[in-house]
Amino acid sequence: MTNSELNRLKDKAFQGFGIFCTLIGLVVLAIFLLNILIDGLGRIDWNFLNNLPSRRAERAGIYTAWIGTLWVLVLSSLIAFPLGISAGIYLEEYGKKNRLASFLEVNISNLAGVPSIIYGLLGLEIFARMMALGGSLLAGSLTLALLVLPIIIVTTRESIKAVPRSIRDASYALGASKWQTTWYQVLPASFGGILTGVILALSRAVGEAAPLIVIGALAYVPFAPSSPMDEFTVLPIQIFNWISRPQAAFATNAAAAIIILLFITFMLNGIAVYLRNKWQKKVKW
Amino acid sequence: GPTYDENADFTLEGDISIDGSSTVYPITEAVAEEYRYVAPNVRTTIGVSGSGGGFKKFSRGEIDISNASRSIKEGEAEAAHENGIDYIELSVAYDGLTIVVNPKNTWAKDITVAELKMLWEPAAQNKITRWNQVRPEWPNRPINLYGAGVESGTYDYFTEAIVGKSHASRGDFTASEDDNVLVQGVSGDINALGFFGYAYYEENKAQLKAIPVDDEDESNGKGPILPSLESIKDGSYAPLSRALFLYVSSKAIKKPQVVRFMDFYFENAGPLSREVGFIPLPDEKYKHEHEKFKQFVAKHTISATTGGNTDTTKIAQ
Amino acid sequence: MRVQEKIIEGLLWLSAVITILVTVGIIWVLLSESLTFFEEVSIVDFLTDTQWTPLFADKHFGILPLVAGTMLTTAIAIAVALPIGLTIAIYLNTYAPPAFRATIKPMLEILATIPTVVYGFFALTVVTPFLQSFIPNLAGFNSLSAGMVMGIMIIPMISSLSEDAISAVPKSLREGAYGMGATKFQTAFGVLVPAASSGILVSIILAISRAVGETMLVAIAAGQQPRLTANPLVPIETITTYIVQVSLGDVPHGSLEYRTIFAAGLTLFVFTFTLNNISFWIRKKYQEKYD
Amino acid sequence: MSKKNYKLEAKSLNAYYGNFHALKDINIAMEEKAVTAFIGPSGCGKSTFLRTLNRMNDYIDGFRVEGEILLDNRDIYGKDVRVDELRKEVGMVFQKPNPFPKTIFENVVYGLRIQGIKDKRVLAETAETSLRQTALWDEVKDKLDKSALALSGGQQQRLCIARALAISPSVILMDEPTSALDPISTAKIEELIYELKKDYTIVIVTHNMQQAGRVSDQTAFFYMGELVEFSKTKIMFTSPKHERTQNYITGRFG
Amino acid sequence: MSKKNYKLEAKSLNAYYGNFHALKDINIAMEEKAVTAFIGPSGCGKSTFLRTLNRMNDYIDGFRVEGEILLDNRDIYGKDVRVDELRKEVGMVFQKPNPFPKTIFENVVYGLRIQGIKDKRVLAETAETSLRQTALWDEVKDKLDKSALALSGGQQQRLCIARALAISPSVILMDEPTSALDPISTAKIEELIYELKKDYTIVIVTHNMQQAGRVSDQTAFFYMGELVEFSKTKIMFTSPKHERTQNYITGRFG
Ligand SMILES: Nc1ncnc2c1ncn2[C@@H]1O[C@H](COP(=O)(O)OP(=O)(O)OP(=O)(O)O)[C@@H](O)[C@H]1O
Ligand SMILES: Nc1ncnc2c1ncn2[C@@H]1O[C@H](COP(=O)(O)OP(=O)(O)OP(=O)(O)O)[C@@H](O)[C@H]1O
Ligand SMILES: [Mg+2]
Ligand SMILES: [Mg+2]
Ligand SMILES: O=P([O-])([O-])[O-]
Repeated sequence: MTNSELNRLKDKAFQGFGIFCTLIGLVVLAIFLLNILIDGLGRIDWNFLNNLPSRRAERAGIYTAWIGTLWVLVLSSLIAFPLGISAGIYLEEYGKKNRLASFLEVNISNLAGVPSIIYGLLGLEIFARMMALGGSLLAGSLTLALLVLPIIIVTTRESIKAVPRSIRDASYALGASKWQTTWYQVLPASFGGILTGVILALSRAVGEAAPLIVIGALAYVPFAPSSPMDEFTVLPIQIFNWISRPQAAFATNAAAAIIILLFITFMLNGIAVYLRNKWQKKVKW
Repeated sequence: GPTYDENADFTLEGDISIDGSSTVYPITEAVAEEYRYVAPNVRTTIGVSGSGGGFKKFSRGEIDISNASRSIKEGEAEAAHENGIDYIELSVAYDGLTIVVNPKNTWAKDITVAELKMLWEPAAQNKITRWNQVRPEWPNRPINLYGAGVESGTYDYFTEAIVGKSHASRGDFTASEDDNVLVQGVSGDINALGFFGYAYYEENKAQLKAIPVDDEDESNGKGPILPSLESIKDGSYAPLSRALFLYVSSKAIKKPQVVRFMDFYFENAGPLSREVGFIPLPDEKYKHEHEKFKQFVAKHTISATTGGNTDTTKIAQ
Repeated sequence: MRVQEKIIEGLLWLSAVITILVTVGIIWVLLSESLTFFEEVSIVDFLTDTQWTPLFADKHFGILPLVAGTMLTTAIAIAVALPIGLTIAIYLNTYAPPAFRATIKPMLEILATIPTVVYGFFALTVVTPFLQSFIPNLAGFNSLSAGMVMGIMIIPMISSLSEDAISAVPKSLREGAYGMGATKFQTAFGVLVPAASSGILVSIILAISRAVGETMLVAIAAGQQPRLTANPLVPIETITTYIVQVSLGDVPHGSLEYRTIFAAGLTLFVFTFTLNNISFWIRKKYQEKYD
Repeated sequence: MSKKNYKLEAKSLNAYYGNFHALKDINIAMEEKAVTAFIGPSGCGKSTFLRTLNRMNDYIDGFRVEGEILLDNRDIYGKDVRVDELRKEVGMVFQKPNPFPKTIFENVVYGLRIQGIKDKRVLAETAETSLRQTALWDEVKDKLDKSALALSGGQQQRLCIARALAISPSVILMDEPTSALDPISTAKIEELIYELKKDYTIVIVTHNMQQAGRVSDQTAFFYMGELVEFSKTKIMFTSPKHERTQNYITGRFG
Repeated sequence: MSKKNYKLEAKSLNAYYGNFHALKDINIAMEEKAVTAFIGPSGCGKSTFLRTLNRMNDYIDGFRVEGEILLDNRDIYGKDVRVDELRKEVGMVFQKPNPFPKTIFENVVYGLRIQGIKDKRVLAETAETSLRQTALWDEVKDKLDKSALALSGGQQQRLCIARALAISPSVILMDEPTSALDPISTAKIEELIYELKKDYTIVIVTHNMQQAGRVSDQTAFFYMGELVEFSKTKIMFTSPKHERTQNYITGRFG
């Protein structure tokens, strides 16, 4: 009887602990966001978005950083999306279940787990040095493109897999070729899922600083890049730079820039979730 | 978009690339930032690779101007000449290497050069790890060291002045080219002791405590001396005061935006170096350095005339 | 028409095969630079020397201090994330109402989407000062606060993946235990967790791999001083931080310094590669078991 | 119904999954140390009813019961009843054998372990007794420390019964315990049920009319959530009162 | 077999899924503009055979055929045959209606579009003709630009037939086209099949004996991969040659 009571006690205790742990995660998240909001929200204004970097915290802005971020997003999308989606299509629709296919699968799962800084080293040696792109936007975008490639491939495969066999059958039966079937039926039907993956990939890319630092992106770039060969900085690097300045006013700037960065990240994730839900609701096979 | 000075020269275009000393960085950054209002279409980038890193790039011709907190070394100079680069050294401000501890540190009120040597020399590595090993009155608690990275002029200067041999020190300390990291380290660590340029101390006085240094040499001031405007200027803050330099290459001055930048530098270095926490040179010294630069420019324009294509020379004249 | 099909298939094939090139590229870059490095530095020194001072006059090339720093932050992160993450997984799976689980899981996953510089800022400006209020000896840069914040960051990796694994345990086992009079607690720890152990293990390994490769957080908050220590209160340096630190100085190509970051990178890669492969292998095996 | 003492009784029992009314006003009383069979077409509520007898449905979202279920005249849905205690009294065997992925020994003594019994001798003795009761002892005594998953389906099911017996319940609920088994294993289990009813009250859900006929003393026929007929098995199978029962038993529908 | 000209013929056809021998030495000849029904118990190979008739099984890993299938006396597994051309000749309708998640109009003209036909007039005309043929025109003519997924199951299936007709095949294969539909929709489709056989050769797989009886001219009975019997539907349903056929048709097994 005492044993049984003890068991029930343990059960209750663990339930309490479970709630506690779940809340810890959320509470820390809340404290964290609140802290940053309190620190940085007051600093955000039109000038902050529009000013060039400065030695004076009050005068410094994130103009070059967010333009750089935008450039990097666009360029790496242009590189990674076609590649990643094509590779996903190949693996799901074309790749026979042979040695190569299973090797590719292991390989992609491995790439997904390679730390981002290693991609930085790859970019440094191949893009920055061998291809002599230096610390340019193009070198950075290529590096980030490779970094997010596995994410795009995996989500593309998942969403293609979700397209029912019957749609492919119907298309083949009407005389469509494999590519026609893929292009006219499979891709449109899996578009939502692919887009979700692509946006998640973007939200990953937008927060990366380490690989860009390795390839040599600079902190003090007092002009907005205007071509892929220009030097650049991005929001996370600007934040890193401000964080490492000891003066409190720069910490305020960092908090403000973090709010902008988080806003972008959350917005991208929000769009992804929204698209996923919308697509799931709309397409019921 | 950003706003500009009313006299801004929009016709001036092109890049200026600067790299090198983190100590000099704040002045050059300030100058570059002000220069932006004057020449909005010139793109100035400033890296922070340390004086050594800067010279490496400078002698390969990768950058126009090198910030330096020490003079160029023989090897570096040779490398530059091999690459056909002539250069000029220009002083821009004075600095006093400052020894700092955490403000909560109540025991370290001064320190001698001998103690610093004992603490920083290579033999100290993994041996001198507690405060009371440096001076027995100090508490028995760990000592965490923060100092300039090995590519930096500060490191060279410090090891030379304290240890007695350039580039020789213990290796178990937080070494960063970025002095901000050091400031942050010391300001957050009660057991810390660090050194870096005076400007970084000035900027972050609230989070740091400078300790006076005694070189036990009565000839240049008695007892422990704190770095300050006066003690650095009058040389009593020995052996840790020094001059800061810019190196400009002969190739760079072919670019009008660089020449204009240097002119602007000397016109404004006094107030700006004060603003960011350095000790300005006397006015006549700035004039002198500016003159030196002008002669350097003239020399290279003339040598281009005699040795080069006549057509372009005529236009230049 | 047929030719076009072939060309398209070829292009798609090429895109897929590029992923192999990426891997080959990574391995080649790391190896070729490291090989030159090991011509100058003996591999025995690299693996056994207890000092890492490649930039100083008295050069030592022992990777151990960097590895120790990496292990220390990882261990702290896992020590935080494992109990919390696993508890959350079990709680959400066996105790929480389904509607609650459905909202909480994605909310927790937000933690994993926040850029890591942001966590670095948090560790440095909030957690460290907070911890210093009762650990006066805590240095401004330290592995304790970096590790703890990293632990928070990887909670969702463990909680989500483990919850998936626990959900995949056949319902009949759960009912078997309940039918014997087991409490939820006993069912969870006596039956579900052991049965889902491979999935949980995978989640832990992936979390470790993530922690080992994490860069900005530790670069900001854990310090830049390579030292062979298990003391979480002092500044240390991880492999990733070293690479960032050297990169910030903009290293000249071809120097020994330049090569050290590749040797460090190779070490890091070997770790994460091994971990990822173990988890891939467990996952494959585990799938077969339930099929 | 007479004022006799029954082991298990349901009184005006209604059960719902959300809005779906799964059991409609069930009244039934089962005798001690007898085998009661539940039969009826798929989806008629047999399992639902069986699982309310040890409150296994408690964990299903939206499930609720009205009315009473009396075990030894005590309402098992009463406020002071503890589910874990109840389950020790009312054991359960499922359709698919569900041994835990542990050793054979650990499976048998699982119920004791969770009660906190640690005495090795007690555990070993109980394990042997239970395994002997299920005629499994001779087959497994040399591999008690091997995984239970390595046993055949029939052996696994007998192990699950042994596991249920080890905590000495007085009632054993079985939900189609042989439907996943081959005929030989089925025969063994049926034999076992016959043995067990000397000491236990057994309730068994089955789709197999022959099985119901062979093992049970009384049979309850459910249809669409209602208890259509409940009587001695012999009577039900020879002269059912309702036409539906007749049709179902002779295989004309379901 | 006489030297008559058949639309579709299989000669010594064997088919395998890996090692599994799914079709065993099938010999059959189907007449033009007639409806042939395939019947037989689940898993006997009806669908497999139907799908070899337009090589839909080509994409299944490990599937292979031996023997010949002649369409208008030409082996469709011949080297010079192009699958896409073949499929334009031999249309197919599936068990579950599978419209594309596009508009009704785009569904009907899909076959034309992939042939590269862009002329709006041609597309519109073909769409109308096909939809009229399947008696769908009046029901959908006002919502051609609405999603096909919004149609009822029966309408969707007729849309799928219209889609197949739009590329003017000469043969239409139907794999249990009504099994997912309600009786009224089923009746409409059967009616449609009756209409279509004026112009098309139709092969239909069905589990519904009544349907086979109603719509087909000839019936083939398969059993475990073999073609047991093939004859005029009337004859098969009144005096089957084999006992198995008899048993199957009267519902005694399968
Ligand atoms: N978890 C649930 N949620 C909602 N409805 C349920 C649930 N479980 C069972 N039902 C419904 O309750 C009714 C009775 O189900 P039950 O499982 O008791 O039938 P059964 O007689 O045991 O059938 P079978 O012979 O197939 O096991 C069925 O209509 C079923 O769909
Ligand atoms: N893709 C496949 N791989 C392996 N075997 C298959 C595959 N498709 C079908 N089979 C096997 O081939 C045999 C014939 O299958 P088929 O689908 O042709 O039967 P069917 O007569 O159409 O049955 P049903 O009436 O259920 O549709 C079956 O035993 C089936 O298991
Ligand atoms: Mg310096
Ligand atoms: Mg420096
Ligand atoms: O000024 P330094 O960065 O060279 O020390």
